[in-house]
Amino acid sequence: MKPYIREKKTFGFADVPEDTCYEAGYLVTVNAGWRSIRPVINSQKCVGCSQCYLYCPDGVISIQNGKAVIDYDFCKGCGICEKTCKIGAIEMEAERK
Amino acid sequence: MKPYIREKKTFGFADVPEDTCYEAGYLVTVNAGWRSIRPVINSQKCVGCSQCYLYCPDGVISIQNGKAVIDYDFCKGCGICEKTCKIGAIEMEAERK
Amino acid sequence: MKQYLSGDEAFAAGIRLARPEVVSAYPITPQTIVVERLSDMVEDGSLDAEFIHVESEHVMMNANRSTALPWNIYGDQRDSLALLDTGWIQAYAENAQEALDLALMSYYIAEKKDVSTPFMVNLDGFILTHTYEEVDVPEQADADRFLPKYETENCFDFEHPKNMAFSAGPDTNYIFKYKEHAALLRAVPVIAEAEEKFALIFGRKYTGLIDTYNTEDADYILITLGTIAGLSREIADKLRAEGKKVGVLRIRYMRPFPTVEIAEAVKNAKAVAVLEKDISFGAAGTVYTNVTSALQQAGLNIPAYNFIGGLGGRNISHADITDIFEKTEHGTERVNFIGIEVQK
Amino acid sequence: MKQYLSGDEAFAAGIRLARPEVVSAYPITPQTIVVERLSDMVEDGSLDAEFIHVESEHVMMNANRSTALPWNIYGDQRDSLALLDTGWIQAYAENAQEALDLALMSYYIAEKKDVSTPFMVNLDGFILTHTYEEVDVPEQADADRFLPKYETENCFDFEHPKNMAFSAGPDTNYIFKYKEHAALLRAVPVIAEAEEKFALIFGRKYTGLIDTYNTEDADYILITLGTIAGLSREIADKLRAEGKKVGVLRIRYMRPFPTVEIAEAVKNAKAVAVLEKDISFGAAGTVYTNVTSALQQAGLNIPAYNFIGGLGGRNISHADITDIFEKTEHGTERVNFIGIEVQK
Amino acid sequence: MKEILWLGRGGQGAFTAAKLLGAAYAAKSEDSYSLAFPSFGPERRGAPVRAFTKLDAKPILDRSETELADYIVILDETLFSTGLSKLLKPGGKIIVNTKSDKPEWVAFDGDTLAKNLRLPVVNTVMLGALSGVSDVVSVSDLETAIDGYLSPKIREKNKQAVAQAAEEVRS
Amino acid sequence: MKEILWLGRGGQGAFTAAKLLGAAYAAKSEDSYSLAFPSFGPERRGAPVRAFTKLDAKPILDRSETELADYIVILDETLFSTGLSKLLKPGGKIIVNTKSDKPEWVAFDGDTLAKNLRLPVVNTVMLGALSGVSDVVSVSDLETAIDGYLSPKIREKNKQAVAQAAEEVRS
Amino acid sequence: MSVTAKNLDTNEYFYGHKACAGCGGSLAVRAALKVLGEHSVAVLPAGCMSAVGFNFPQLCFANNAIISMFAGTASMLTGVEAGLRRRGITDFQAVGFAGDGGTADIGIQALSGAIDRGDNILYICYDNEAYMNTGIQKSGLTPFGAKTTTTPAGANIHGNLRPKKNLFEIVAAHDIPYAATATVGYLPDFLNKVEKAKNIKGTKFIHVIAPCPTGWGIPVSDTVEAAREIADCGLWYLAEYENGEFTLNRDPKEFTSVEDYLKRQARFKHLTDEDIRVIIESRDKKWAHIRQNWKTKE
Amino acid sequence: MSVTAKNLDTNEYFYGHKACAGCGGSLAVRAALKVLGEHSVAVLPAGCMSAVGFNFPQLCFANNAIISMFAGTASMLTGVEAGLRRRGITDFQAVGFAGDGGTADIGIQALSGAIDRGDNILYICYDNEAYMNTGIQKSGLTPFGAKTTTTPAGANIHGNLRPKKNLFEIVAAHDIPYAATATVGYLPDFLNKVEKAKNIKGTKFIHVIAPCPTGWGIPVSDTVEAAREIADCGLWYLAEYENGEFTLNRDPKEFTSVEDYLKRQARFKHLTDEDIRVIIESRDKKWAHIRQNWKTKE
Ligand SMILES: Cc1ncc(C[n+]2csc(CCOP(=O)(O)OP(=O)(O)O)c2C)c(N)n1
Ligand SMILES: Cc1ncc(C[n+]2csc(CCOP(=O)(O)OP(=O)(O)O)c2C)c(N)n1
Ligand code: SF4
Ligand code: SF4
Ligand code: SF4
Ligand code: SF4
Ligand code: SF4
Ligand code: SF4
Ligand SMILES: [Mg+2]
Ligand SMILES: [Mg+2]
Repeated sequence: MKPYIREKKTFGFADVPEDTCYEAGYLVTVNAGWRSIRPVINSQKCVGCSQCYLYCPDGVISIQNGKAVIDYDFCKGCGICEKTCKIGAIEMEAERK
Repeated sequence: MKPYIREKKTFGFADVPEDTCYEAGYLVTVNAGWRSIRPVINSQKCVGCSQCYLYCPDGVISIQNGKAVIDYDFCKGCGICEKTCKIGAIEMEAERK
Repeated sequence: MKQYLSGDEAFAAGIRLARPEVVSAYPITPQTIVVERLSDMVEDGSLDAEFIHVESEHVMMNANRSTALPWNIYGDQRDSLALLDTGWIQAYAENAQEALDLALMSYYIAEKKDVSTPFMVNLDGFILTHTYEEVDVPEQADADRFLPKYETENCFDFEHPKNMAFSAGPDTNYIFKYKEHAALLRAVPVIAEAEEKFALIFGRKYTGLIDTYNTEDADYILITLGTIAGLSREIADKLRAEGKKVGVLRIRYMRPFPTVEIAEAVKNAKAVAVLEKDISFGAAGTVYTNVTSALQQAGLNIPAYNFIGGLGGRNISHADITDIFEKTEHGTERVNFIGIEVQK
Repeated sequence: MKQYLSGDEAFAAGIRLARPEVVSAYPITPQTIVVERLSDMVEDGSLDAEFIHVESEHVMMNANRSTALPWNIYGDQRDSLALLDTGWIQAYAENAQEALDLALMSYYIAEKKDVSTPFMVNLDGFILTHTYEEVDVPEQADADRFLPKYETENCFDFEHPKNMAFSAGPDTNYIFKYKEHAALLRAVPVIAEAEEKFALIFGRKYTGLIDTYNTEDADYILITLGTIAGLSREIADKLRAEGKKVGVLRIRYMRPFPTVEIAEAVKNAKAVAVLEKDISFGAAGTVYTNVTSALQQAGLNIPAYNFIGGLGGRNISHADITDIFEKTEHGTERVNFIGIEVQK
Repeated sequence: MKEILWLGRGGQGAFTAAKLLGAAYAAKSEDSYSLAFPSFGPERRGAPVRAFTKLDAKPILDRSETELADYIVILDETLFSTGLSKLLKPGGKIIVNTKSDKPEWVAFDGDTLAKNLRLPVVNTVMLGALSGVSDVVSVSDLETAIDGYLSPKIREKNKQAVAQAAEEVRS
Repeated sequence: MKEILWLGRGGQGAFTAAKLLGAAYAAKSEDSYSLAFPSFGPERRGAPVRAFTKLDAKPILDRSETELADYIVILDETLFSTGLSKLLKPGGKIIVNTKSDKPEWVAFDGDTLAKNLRLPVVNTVMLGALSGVSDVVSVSDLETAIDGYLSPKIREKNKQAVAQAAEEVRS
Repeated sequence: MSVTAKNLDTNEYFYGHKACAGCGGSLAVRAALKVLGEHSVAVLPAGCMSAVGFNFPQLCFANNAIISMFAGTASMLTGVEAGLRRRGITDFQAVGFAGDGGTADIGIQALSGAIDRGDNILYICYDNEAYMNTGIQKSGLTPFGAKTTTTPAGANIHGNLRPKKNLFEIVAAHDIPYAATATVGYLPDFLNKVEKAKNIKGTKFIHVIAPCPTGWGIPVSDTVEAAREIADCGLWYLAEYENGEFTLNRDPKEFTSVEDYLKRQARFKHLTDEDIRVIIESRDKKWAHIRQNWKTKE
Repeated sequence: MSVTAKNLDTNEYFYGHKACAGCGGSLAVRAALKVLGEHSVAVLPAGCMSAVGFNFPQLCFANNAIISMFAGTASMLTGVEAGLRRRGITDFQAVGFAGDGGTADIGIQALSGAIDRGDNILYICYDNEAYMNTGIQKSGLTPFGAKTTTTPAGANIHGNLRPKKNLFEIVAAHDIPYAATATVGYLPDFLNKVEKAKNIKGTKFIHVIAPCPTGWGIPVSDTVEAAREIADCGLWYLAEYENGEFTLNRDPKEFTSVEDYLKRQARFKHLTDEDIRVIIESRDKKWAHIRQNWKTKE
């Protein structure tokens, strides 16, 4: 489980709760728009050592079938993972429309 | 210098200052009424060692001409001086009208 | 059971009957005694609660029964009236019995799902908090009958985790604020409901946001709050005996404010006076401002005079109140400080 | 000299011109920038003052020029209006120029011997504090000509030692309180005096406790405070062009409150609206309560409607203000939340 | 309304006496009401203090300090001053813990009785004396109040104090 | 009134550009007024941000965010979205820092110019482009503003950026 | 068993937040919650982490979480812990995440009070060495020399003139059951300290360095490196306090260059050689004290 | 030259106050002011000493004096110091007198901030081991076992269950220029520490035990004795912290009886033998630590 994008994104009068208490992990916006560069995993090189996963401030990397996978909806393109990967399995590329 | 009893004791409208700022050490009441027992110095015995003066919480003892003297206006009759005087030059007596 | 208690002690007795689960306490005169009595109760087991010794005042938010009811007790009313805008229900007790009863009722009202608003019971410092009188202390069984078990969804939950006390931007913030306001207004019927149930179980009747005394046919009405209402009624009786048609209106709740109730009660009066232990410097007493606003909203432009008294615990005497009625009849300044005449 | 500044920066520029001697700072959005600019000035030597990094907010009392003027800047007006009762002079700026000018004038007023009351200048959060516009920054020499050297006897003194901030019992406490109130009222002529001198030296004229716009013959008057007054006047102009007799009254000072001034300005109106970024939960907006109280005291029972908007930084639009004038003409609820219609 | 003014030093229990009197009176019947309260000031233990009891057959709405008392009870002789008579209603009495008779007061040697009963303070002794001198409250009502509001360990002694004092003062 | 909407990422200087434009315009004459302000939100560096400049010949009393702009200047191509045209007045233009021409926008390759001038960000470059595309402000007014509000070390480079961009975009 | 990247809870509890790219504070919060898991209640005072994680309706904590008053992190923790315990719930950890300002300045009183009461809570201070949420102002944990917006660097003032507060030792002086220092540069160390703290009853405190690229003036990709370097060059130390004793967890034979560490951060750009000498001296004094008085983990 | 009863300023600066007869706190304030003299500015927060000394028109300080907010003693001192210095006055000492509650609980944040800034002020905590002004409630410096009105002693709660906060060491951990402990039972020691502090520039702190007969349940004549006994039996220690080092000023060969000390105070009447054993054990642990780690004055 982790916070995830919900269906309802705008909150009208009736949707707003009576008190400042609401479902945990309710997300309505992604952070993809923050990136001007994006990390790309080279699955050939990746050995699944988990270091990038450990140090990603946004927690958007997971290890799936022994390889790192990035959730680009929430990756901000900071480049920490690239520096963390000792074997150079991550490269930063320019983000383009 | 020390705080002392003033002439003006009650404060009407005009006497009250505009701000909470006033002459330091302005006294209008004594503490004599607090005593049910009073310390009495035996000048014969007193050697002026200043211990009672040092330890009096109300600072009402002074050494004058080598002997301890008490300001009964402000002595509260706690009896600390009696206990402090090692040579028994102070005795506590019942306060009577 | 009848007991001889001070306002503070009566209030603590009321708290105990509401079975709070967490008591957090920081001493401040003159409410310290409430805290002390509650710690005695925790010690002797008559109150089964956590007692937390805090190192300073905090706004504490606990997900449980203790939430609803911090209390507040002051010498004059400046401190609590300065908090009028903070979204708390504010009640003012006249005597120790009412303090106890409000303690109990405050839980009922504040915890009602529709309301869910913190509640502040105000006791006049010293002359209520430290004065002893006979008080009827309810049985625990009756208190339990009166007070429903507290249910809320606004609490941490490990099955359905919650985020709380979050911030909200311009797009929804004003809706939260509106809902807070609406919840406070919804307290009005809940107060009536609580008082009805209270009367049924304990036999003591309360009268909602205001408490009127001979106001129906009164030409001059003194509006006030807290303990001084008692003496005001006594003087009003005397003046009635002399043929003056006077009445007294005691405000029991400052929030939600009895805007309509006050206007209705004084609509036939020739003039009203507002007596309070408070001044909003550079303007007038806050109760007066609220009362006159209510009159304006009702289209009542009868003269209204403000009397400021009891500041810093100063006594308000028989003569002072007689004088207020007198001045109200014959007209005076808008804002009057009792005891200060010279420099007008 | 003309500079392009935000409200915060303009305010900081005004402070510098007043030559405070001690600056104590704790960051809080959106006023942080004031603190930052002042530390830059201390660093670059353009402000010769002690800069104290405090570890938390405090009420600081220093025996010198910094005493008079802590400041206060908020997103909506709830926070400052909740402090109305605390004995501070409260002014509300409409734009960056006025923020700077008030910073300077506040020292004149607060430090005047007759007044000696702390002064709070309120800037609408973000839309004034963070918005840049052209501002005329006075020369230091002119500022010095405007501002007399601060003299006070209320300070520590080793020749004539003082006891300060003491307590006072019931016998004198109410006199202190009365004098505090009276000092605040005495600010009224001092404000006029400051503005006159200000106009002489700097050429900019201010209008005291209130600022009226086409109110003389207006049937409907919108009363408000802060930045939104600008847009209100713009809409009022449009409506005038359409033949509606409308006006705008901007409250510049909430304390001392313009009780008489407001009543005088609106006495011929058919109805008034009060627009504010504030709600006293369970009652109405605090400005509205104060304004209607003023009307009541003047015997004016014209309809008065309250419009609550801008809470949490929400925008108040052209359409909103047009709608307010519309509703004021045709009647509506007493208390209206802009943007919330459904649940009425 | 009957009003009693108590004078003592902080620590001598003047306020407890005021409270016991109030409680005893209030418990008498449905139509007996009372208030008991101390004077409020910054002074600490050892300072002269005052306490008040008001008794009436109807609810007491005036919570202000007594200006004219029916009885003034003084727990410590040194606290007496002649000015006190100005605080007394016509016919009112001042009851003083003292060994010396004076025309201004009703003397009662509370110290000796307290000492005999091994009581550290004279408050209940003087309460008994008040009961004996006046008709404001009976010894048995006071005993009930003591049972209700003093801790079990010291009840008996204090009941004895009240009873003996009331009797002694009358004789 | 002319309204300009700036889109960038936190750190790219969109608000500085908005401010320089406002300052340049306001300084022109007694009768030129402007407001410049950022959008306010919790997002941090890296997040898409907006800034606003309003220009008019009379004092600007409406301080709310622009709903319809005369120009939208986009500092980073990735921030463009087709929905933006809804924020444009009829005849308004979108100026984008990009190498690719598209019918929806006026393309200007700010990155390359900034790189050539060794500028870390493209804000003043795009400000120059705006000046070139529009008539809202002249290059020389912008240069005065840069002198007034940027630190001496970086003034010249940025003045160059404005001038070159204005010229390039026109050609 | 020690916590590693491999055996860590794969759930994410702090996700979708609006912190700057490369924010060290968000890494600290994310990592700690992966140890504490869904049975934790997070309390965050005013500061970057609450500002970026709690914007209704974007609520970025997957576990129970709440914003406290700025000064009241620890007292809110006390309340949460007591309240849940009263409701019969015991298998949870109330954890606070407060910034350096929220801990060493305005929150220290509440923290001191909670330790004094011995409340069963975990308090984590993520230290980015300034008030970042309000735009980089000096806090009690801002190091000597650093430029902030309230300690400008120029001809007259030379950045922050005061040393960093000894927060860890101040907390330890309360005789707290467990206190530790850490850095997000060495996450396994940090994670295992969180794990250890979780299993100790009573008040626990962890002080973790969490670089802020925005406030420190470093590229967003350098957060982790900077967080390693600060420990490697000896301006930070990894240590624990337990059972009345201090333990140094890592005693580098040689320090990396302090100058290199400082000079790659914009906030230290203005420092003179003399300034740097002073900083190295005070580092050496500190380490001399540590090596003399603290145990060293073998 | 050291200060003695003989060469002490004969003026009185705290006189005519309404403290209880035999009040230890008033003795501490009076004594310290006799050293600091007329060129001191006294700052007192809420607490007994301000309550009994500042009742207009009975103003009991002969020197400049002011009441501060309860939590703000140290910040008021900062303001007073900075303000007077700006006015060109330098030969004065701003001195705070705050109670144990006003120091160890609600005032610790401001104190910590002032030390952090290095302000040139003297802070004296008169410790009567509870909130006395409000009627004897537990503070962070109330010792283990003591009965107060918020830590009642009975079948269910046995007085205060928490140890006394290590205030002196917490303050020292800030690396303050000078800190010391004292007791009004040994005034010459206290007076000389005040004198020493006066001559040091920077933040100075003295923690002085000041028994309260009312709160402790002892005869009003026993204040000084109790203040001696607490040091003699080892439940208090006389020490200094200076230049980063602790010094023990007095290392008794043998302690007097802890039981005797406790049993003559009403607040400890209820303690069982077991309770007393616990107290003695913790005393011994403390002294073992002190003797091992602190210097001893020859
Ligand atoms: C009582 C109070 N004072 C001031 C603020 C303003 N404020 C909000 S966050 C913040 C800075 C927090 O700094 P820190 O604790 O270091 O956390 P960071 O922002 O660096 O993550 C400040 C001063 C506030 N929210 N509440
Ligand atoms: C903010 C605030 N909270 C609470 C109080 C109430 N209060 C006044 S004095 C006091 C106790 C002070 O205790 P301490 O500091 O130990 O001094 P002492 O009375 O023992 O001399 C308290 C709680 C207050 N004045 N202000
Ligand atoms: S750090 Fe490199 S090798 Fe390791 S999991 Fe990540 S991408 Fe793969
Ligand atoms: S670029 Fe940053 S946010 Fe994206 S996956 Fe890498 S570390 Fe995570
Ligand atoms: S202690 Fe005794 S001997 Fe010494 S001065 Fe006092 S009375 Fe005299
Ligand atoms: S009895 Fe007490 S107050 Fe009187 S002189 Fe002796 S020590 Fe001082
Ligand atoms: S400013 Fe610093 S601490 Fe705050 S979110 Fe950005 S990187 Fe994190
Ligand atoms: S209660 Fe204690 S501290 Fe307060 S004045 Fe009395 S003896 Fe002193
Ligand atoms: Mg920080
Ligand atoms: Mg104390």
